[in-house]
Amino acid sequence: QDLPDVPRNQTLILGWDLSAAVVGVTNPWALPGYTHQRGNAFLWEPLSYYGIFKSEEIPWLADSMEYTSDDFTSMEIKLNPMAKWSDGVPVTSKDVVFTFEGQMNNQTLPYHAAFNQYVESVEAVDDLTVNVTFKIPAPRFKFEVLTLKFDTGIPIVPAHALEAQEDVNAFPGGLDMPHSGPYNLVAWDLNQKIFDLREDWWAVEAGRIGVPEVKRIVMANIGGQQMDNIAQRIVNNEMDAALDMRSSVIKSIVEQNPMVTTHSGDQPPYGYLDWWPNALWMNTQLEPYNDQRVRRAMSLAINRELLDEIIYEGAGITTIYPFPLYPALQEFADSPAVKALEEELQPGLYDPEQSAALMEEAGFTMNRDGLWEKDGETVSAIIQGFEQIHSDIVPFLVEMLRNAGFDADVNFGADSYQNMADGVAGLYMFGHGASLIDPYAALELYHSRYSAQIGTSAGNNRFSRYANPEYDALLDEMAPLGADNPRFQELAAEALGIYWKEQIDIPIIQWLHRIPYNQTYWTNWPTADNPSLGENGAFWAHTGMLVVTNLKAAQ
Amino acid sequence: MSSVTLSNTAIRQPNKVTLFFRYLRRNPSLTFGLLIMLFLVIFTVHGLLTINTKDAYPLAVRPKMPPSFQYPLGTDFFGRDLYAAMVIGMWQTAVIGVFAGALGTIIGTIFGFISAYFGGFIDAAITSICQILIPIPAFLIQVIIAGSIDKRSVTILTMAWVVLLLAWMGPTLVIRAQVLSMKERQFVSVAKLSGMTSLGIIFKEILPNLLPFIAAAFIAQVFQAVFASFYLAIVGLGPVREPLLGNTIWSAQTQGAFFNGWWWWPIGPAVAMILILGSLALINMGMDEMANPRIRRSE
Amino acid sequence: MNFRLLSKRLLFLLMVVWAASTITFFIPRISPKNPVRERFAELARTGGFSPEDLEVIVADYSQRFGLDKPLLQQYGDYMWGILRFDLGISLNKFPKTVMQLIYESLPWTIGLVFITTILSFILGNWLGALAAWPRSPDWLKNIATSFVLFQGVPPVLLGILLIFFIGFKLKLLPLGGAYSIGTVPDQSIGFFLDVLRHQLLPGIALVLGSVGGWVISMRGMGVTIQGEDYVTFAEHKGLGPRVIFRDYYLRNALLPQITGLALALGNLVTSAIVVEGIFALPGLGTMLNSAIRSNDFSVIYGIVLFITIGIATLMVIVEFLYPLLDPRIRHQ
Amino acid sequence: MANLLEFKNVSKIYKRGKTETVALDNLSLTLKDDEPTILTVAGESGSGKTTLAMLLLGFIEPSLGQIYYQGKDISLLSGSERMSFRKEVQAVFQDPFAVFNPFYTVEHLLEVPIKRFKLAKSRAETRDKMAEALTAVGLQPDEIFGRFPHQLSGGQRQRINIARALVLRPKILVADEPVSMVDASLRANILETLRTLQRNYGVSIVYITHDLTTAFHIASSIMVLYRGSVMEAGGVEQVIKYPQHPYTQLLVDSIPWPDLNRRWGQTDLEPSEDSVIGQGCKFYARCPKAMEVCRSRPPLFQLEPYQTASCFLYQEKPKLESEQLSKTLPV
Amino acid sequence: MKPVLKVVDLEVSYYTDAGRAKALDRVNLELNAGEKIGLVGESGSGKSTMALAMMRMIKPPGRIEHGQVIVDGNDLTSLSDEQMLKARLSQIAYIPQGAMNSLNPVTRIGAQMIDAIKAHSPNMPKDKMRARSLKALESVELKPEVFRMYAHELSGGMKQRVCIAIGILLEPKVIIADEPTSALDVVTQRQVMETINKVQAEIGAAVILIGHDMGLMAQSMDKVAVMYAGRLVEVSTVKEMFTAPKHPYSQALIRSLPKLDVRGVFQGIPGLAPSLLRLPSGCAFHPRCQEAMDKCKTLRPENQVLASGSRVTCHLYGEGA
Ligand SMILES: Nc1ncnc2c1ncn2[C@@H]1O[C@H](COP(=O)(O)OP(=O)(O)OP(=O)(O)O)[C@@H](O)[C@H]1O
Ligand SMILES: Nc1ncnc2c1ncn2[C@@H]1O[C@H](COP(=O)(O)OP(=O)(O)OP(=O)(O)O)[C@@H](O)[C@H]1O
Ligand SMILES: [Mg+2]
Ligand SMILES: [Mg+2]
Repeated sequence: QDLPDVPRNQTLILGWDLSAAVVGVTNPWALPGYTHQRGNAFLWEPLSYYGIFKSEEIPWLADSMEYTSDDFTSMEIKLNPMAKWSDGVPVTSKDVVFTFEGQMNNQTLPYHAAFNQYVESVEAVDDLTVNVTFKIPAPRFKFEVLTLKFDTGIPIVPAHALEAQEDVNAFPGGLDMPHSGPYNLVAWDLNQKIFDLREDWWAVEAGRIGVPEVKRIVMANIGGQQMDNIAQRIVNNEMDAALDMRSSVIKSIVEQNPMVTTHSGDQPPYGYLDWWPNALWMNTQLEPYNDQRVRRAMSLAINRELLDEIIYEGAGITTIYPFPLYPALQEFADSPAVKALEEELQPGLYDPEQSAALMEEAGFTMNRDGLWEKDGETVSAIIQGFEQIHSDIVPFLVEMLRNAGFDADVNFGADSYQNMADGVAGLYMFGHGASLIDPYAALELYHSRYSAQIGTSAGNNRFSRYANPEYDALLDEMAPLGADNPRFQELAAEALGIYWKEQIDIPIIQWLHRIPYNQTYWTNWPTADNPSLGENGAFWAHTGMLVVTNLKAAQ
Repeated sequence: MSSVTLSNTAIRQPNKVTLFFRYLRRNPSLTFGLLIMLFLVIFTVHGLLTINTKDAYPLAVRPKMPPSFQYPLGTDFFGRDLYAAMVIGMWQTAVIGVFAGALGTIIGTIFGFISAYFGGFIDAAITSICQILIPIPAFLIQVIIAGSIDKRSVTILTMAWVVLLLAWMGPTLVIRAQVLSMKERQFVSVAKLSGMTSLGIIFKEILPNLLPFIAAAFIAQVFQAVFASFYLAIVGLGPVREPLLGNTIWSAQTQGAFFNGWWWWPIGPAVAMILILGSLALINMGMDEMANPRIRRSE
Repeated sequence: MNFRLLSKRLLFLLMVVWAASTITFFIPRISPKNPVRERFAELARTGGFSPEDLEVIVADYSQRFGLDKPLLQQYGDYMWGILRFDLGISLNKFPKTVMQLIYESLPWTIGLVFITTILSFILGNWLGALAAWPRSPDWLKNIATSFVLFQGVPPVLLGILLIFFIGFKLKLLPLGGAYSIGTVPDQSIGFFLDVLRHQLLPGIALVLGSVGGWVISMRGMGVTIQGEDYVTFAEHKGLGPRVIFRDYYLRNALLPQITGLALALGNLVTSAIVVEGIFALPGLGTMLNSAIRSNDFSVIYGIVLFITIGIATLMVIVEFLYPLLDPRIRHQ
Repeated sequence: MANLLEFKNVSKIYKRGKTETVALDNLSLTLKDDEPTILTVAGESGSGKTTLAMLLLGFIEPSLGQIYYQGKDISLLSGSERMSFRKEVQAVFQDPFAVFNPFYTVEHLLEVPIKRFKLAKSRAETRDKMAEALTAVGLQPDEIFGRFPHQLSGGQRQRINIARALVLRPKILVADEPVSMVDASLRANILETLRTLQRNYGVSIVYITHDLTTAFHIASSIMVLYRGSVMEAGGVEQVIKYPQHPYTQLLVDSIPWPDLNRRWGQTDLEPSEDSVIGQGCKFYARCPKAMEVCRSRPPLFQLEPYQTASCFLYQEKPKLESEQLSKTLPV
Repeated sequence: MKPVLKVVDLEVSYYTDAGRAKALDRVNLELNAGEKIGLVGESGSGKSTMALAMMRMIKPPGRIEHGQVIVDGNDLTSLSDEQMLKARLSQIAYIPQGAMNSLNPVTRIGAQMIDAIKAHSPNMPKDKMRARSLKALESVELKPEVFRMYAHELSGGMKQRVCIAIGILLEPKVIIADEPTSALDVVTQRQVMETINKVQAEIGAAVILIGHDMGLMAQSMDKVAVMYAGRLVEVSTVKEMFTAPKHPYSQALIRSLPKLDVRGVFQGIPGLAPSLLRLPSGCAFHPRCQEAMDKCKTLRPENQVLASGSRVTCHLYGEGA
């Protein structure tokens, strides 16, 4: 392989797990092998991005994307005339239609369900205009599906490259697949992926962004390595950024190398808010979790203050909400209606005595091991979780529950996700990957539409299997409304009240991404003080391309 | 024939205890191994009698404290007293090791005997099964099995079972080889002439002589079991909440203990692990010497 | 010449393959889990899939992976595939086949495991031989014995400690990776040395962790050989200790050790699986590890099978090579 | 006059892969109940002596032919018959150390048969029996009890072994090279004990050895084997003093007599080659007197009433059916 | 004639758990060139120990406590370890007891012979070493092909002869053969003994043949030395030994031998060999001696030369008797 030499000060080195990567798979539709997370996000672009910290849409391939009716049942998309694929072919409405129809017709694609639910038809009006007609009001479709942010949304794929494929799911793509993003993938093995800047990237000409200073991206494999190894390698300037760190570790990194900074500079919590607040979920159809008193008793057993203190250096990270407190949502949380509910229901209360009282009321007795027991059965409270991300917090939750008499334990096994999806009795530590700009998506998780029967699989984030007609009614009324509608806000507060009162799940922590940014070679990382376009700092997220192309060389 | 008094009746062999100690002096690896083992046993037993079991689990004490008089081995990020955690961990490690080791050895011994003593088809079957299974890396199969069982039922004992599953072939082959050679020894023929039955010969004539081999196999099995349980813990297939040594080391790793300067957290259990496995290896080497008379240092 | 033996060994090989593949085939099927479902459920975590679709997708992929056929037919297909070196398709890394994945990661593991096996064989046997050799000084024997202690240290643990002391504290060797970040692999010496430098710590961890086994068995072997009459007779011949050590003692003691080589390799592979991870070496071990963690069952079974067959084949090869080294066996 | 033990055309063939070893070739032999005798089976290494012993003890089964004990095929004995066969056919083995189980003290060797064959009713009686037997072979019981085999000398061990046979009062005792591991001065003692056994207790002894000097002294008859076949048989004095078969001559000639007047013979010592002709005389390749006719298998020829040889040098002598072999063995 | 071998006051002990065992107790022996002496005695009397001591091959827990071994005027006990290596095989050669296992199973016979030559004359050209080895093989009547063979391809007798060939490679002054034939059957035994006699005649070395088969001694030795409990109790010519043994133990030994003319008479030696750990006081043989006198129980007899030329260690002879 002949690659030109690129000096270190024009090279960006990112540490990421490539060992699980599928070498050569770049086609976003090659599923399940494809993921945008391992650098493929540098290849693919959406109609628009969303800058969460500025609450701003960032138009990209599309110059505009507007609902053309008040009830959110139609939409017009206008493409940027300069947008081009890497092989020179222009990006046209044909590609958009191909992408949308692909999702509608191909049920193995991840957004098939959403398209199926909302989209009636897609139509290319001319080369740069696409009209979308929805079956039902789809006020959030544009944001949820067509806009890339964090890990959700869809990129536009090149019709001319995929049309020819017999099975678009089995076509790997390879290094040469035409793409619209700024970098070419020039080398890929299990150790590293090398991306070189494409001089003819349309977005510069189109004025979307300045000429990127990062000429080469090397994504280096750190898969399997212990976090403190990686931390040390960052401290040693081997890498410019890497995966998000545990809170205890990031503090040491910043202390050991002053050139390393974080979203919050050198102050806790050293990270930015992710969209994935974690809760202890439970299958509300199963004994004893079908009893609100038990759920509430568990919540009362969790000492959030202690968690903040021990794990997060006193940074207030624990939460009582099922959604992340991004600007718009923070506003909602601070609204008088919500505040009043919080005052009344005390969702974050830690009170072991009240917890015990509730358990006794629910018919449990304390056995000799100090565990609640009913009919000879203790409360099966094995927390399903994921070692890599939960190994710091879950052991504490287990112990807090145990101290309150719940027979808790932990399962970090490879089967933990399925146990959640299958609704196996127990607790599931999992995020609410839903709301970003309004609370609807998070609250909708508890709609009885998703209250799958026991024995069938509950999908992503619908582990509660909760059913409550009153609640459904609120949600149904909210669905066609835009978030800025006052009625929407009113209904949302009411639904949140039910969520708290019923203790559908137990919200625990806001999710933070603590990414070390090494400024030895590169500056202008997106931080709280320098929000850039408002994108989050994760280079592996869909918006990673924006992070990279905005960096400035330090030397 | 006249019988003159034997002059060598007068020679007194030193008593058994003296001989044992002298033997230990000649076999430093066994001695060293036994001493470490003895120390570990005392540590664990003493610990079990004095600690509060709860201290071995999170939120029991002030977290992240370096070793001090109050917490001789320090405390970890989760607020476990590492001394208590070590004691419980050693105990659990011992349970897994001894359980899997003992069962593996017993099964191996039984199969080895059956195979060697009855020969023919049974022998061919057992040996081929062993030979066929041996190239299969036990750990990988353990991973598959451990990954396939319902995690809610994983306890220390399930772990031992998983370890055991592919642990019996080694002893089987060793014992079989020994019985085969033993079987050709003349005292077995003599026992037959003395009217002993097959079972009698197995249990009364051959088995006692195999004790050193069985003991050596047992030690080797315990070694394998402890090792396997450590690896399973590392790939996250063990009972995670329990303070098994492997779990403690691994959780220290995942919390970046070294990087954060909490060196005492992984070091304690790591040293314990090294001591346990190291002493077993040394004892194994020493036993090797007993099992193999050629190596046995002359008396 | 040895046609009978050859066919017997081949049969053995087939039996091993059969046993290993049967185990890997049936264990997951006895368990109540559905690997495909589990995999997609996992995938759904990153967003998008709806529960209604999940079952459809699962059905679709079950068909792709042939999981909807009767068990016996699946078993037959699986066996037939194995005979054609086809280990199936990765669930996680679809559309890649398991064989492709193995080929990608194999070089790293082979490099690491083969070299460390050979090194630890040489070092361990050398030390074991010296430990048993009555003339070697006590300090040498003690060193040899202390290596036995190392055998008690799981290589991962050694790896962790080595990284900490040599990588973190002394900064002597790289902390991980297969080669320096950003270099483009080529055939140059420089690249080779770079790779070697990166393999050093994991290599040391593996070697240290496996040397002890050889020391123990070689020492036993050595003491046995040393008591043999031909060694004594060699002394009577007036040969110097060096010659006796090399030609009479070591050679004879070493021979039986060679038969253990293939199995030792197997054990090392086990260790390597865990060690590779902490050094971020993208070998089979890392591949297996990520497969374990992502429920990629077909890759797990593929790798297990591949390693097993590899070891069994090596055993047979060693068995065939052995007579070249030991004239006694050649004769039979 | 019942036949105590009878070999009827017994052959033992070991198969290992493709190679077959004929360890014993069509041997017929009878030992009588009422005529205790000492029969020497002699021959060089690999001639089938141990095989004969093993067959006799019922440890291995003949490939061809039958072995009868008191008229019953020993492979078909019923439970109680088997028990008495076990008791009545006993052995003393070559290596006096290997017969002891190193795990036990030496009296284990005596205790087990007493218990198994219910020879004593109480512990005390068991002990008495053991003491009696030990005394009979010239050992002091209290010196022996409680010791481990390695704490005794070879001679003591060998005599305990014989004491074991004494306890059981067998009818037949197979002694497979009982003195080859024992040094010269002990040899005499042990052989004397054996002979006492035969004389005083009426035990028939099959004495297996390659040492013709001791055979000459202890036995009444001798059978010389070579590669599983009988070369020469007859009265011991006759055969050793006047060997007729070239093989026996070679053997006898090679005996290093501790006698200055009798020097080693001058018979040529051809190196033994493995080129045996399948059907011919087994000694053909090494025989200095080999003839054309030796390419076929020689039968036994009766030379004297108590001497027979399987050699064509004597083809003018009357043939002897192999079943008749025992007739030429004096008691 | 000047003796080619002189053993003076050689004493060896083994230090065991049960105490110190004096395996060789002040042994003296002289041997002339070309002389063949048989060393007999009960098992454990110290025969092999004596041979090993002469080779300086006693290993722990054994130790040469005392004494000299003089070969051709050189005192072996005063040599450095290096020099002793050279002396082995070239001055004094040892043919081991178990020839069955004395050859390296994995190297060719030839290589093992060349090894031995190389150790002593490292600069000798290859072909000369080879020629010498072949000559040695020839003198033990082995075919030259044996040079390229492995031990397992040879029969017991052939192996024993290879060992002899190695023993004579460098034409030593003294050859010690430790029970070279006890594992062989009579025919092979005779072949091997004839070979030893032949090569001994060729190179004119003195031979010490260890064994307990008196027959063998009678058939091929010039002298016999009888060992009892670590002491040489009698050294006589073969003729003297078989016709008029002096020491009561020798007498008993000779009496116990089977004779061709009188069948069926056994005469063993009563009692048992004493343990070296706890030797009887005085003469070690006294508990078994039929002629024991009072002083035998207390006084250790000294070695003396009789008029017949025999050396005896017994109170029956000498001034007091
Ligand atoms: N179990 C066996 N399998 C195969 N061949 C055997 C077996 N036992 C003995 N033989 C062969 O049978 C032949 C006779 O053996 P046997 O042991 O009876 O001889 P022997 O006369 O007792 O010899 P030795 O004097 O060496 O004890 C030999 O060629 C031997 O190799
Ligand atoms: N390595 C040793 N350790 C302790 N004692 C030993 C050792 N080697 C020999 N002995 C003792 O020294 C004495 C003499 O042994 P040696 O081997 O010289 O006897 P031997 O006359 O050659 O006997 P054999 O005829 O059995 O070969 C014996 O009592 C023996 O037990
Ligand atoms: Mg035999
Ligand atoms: Mg000896």
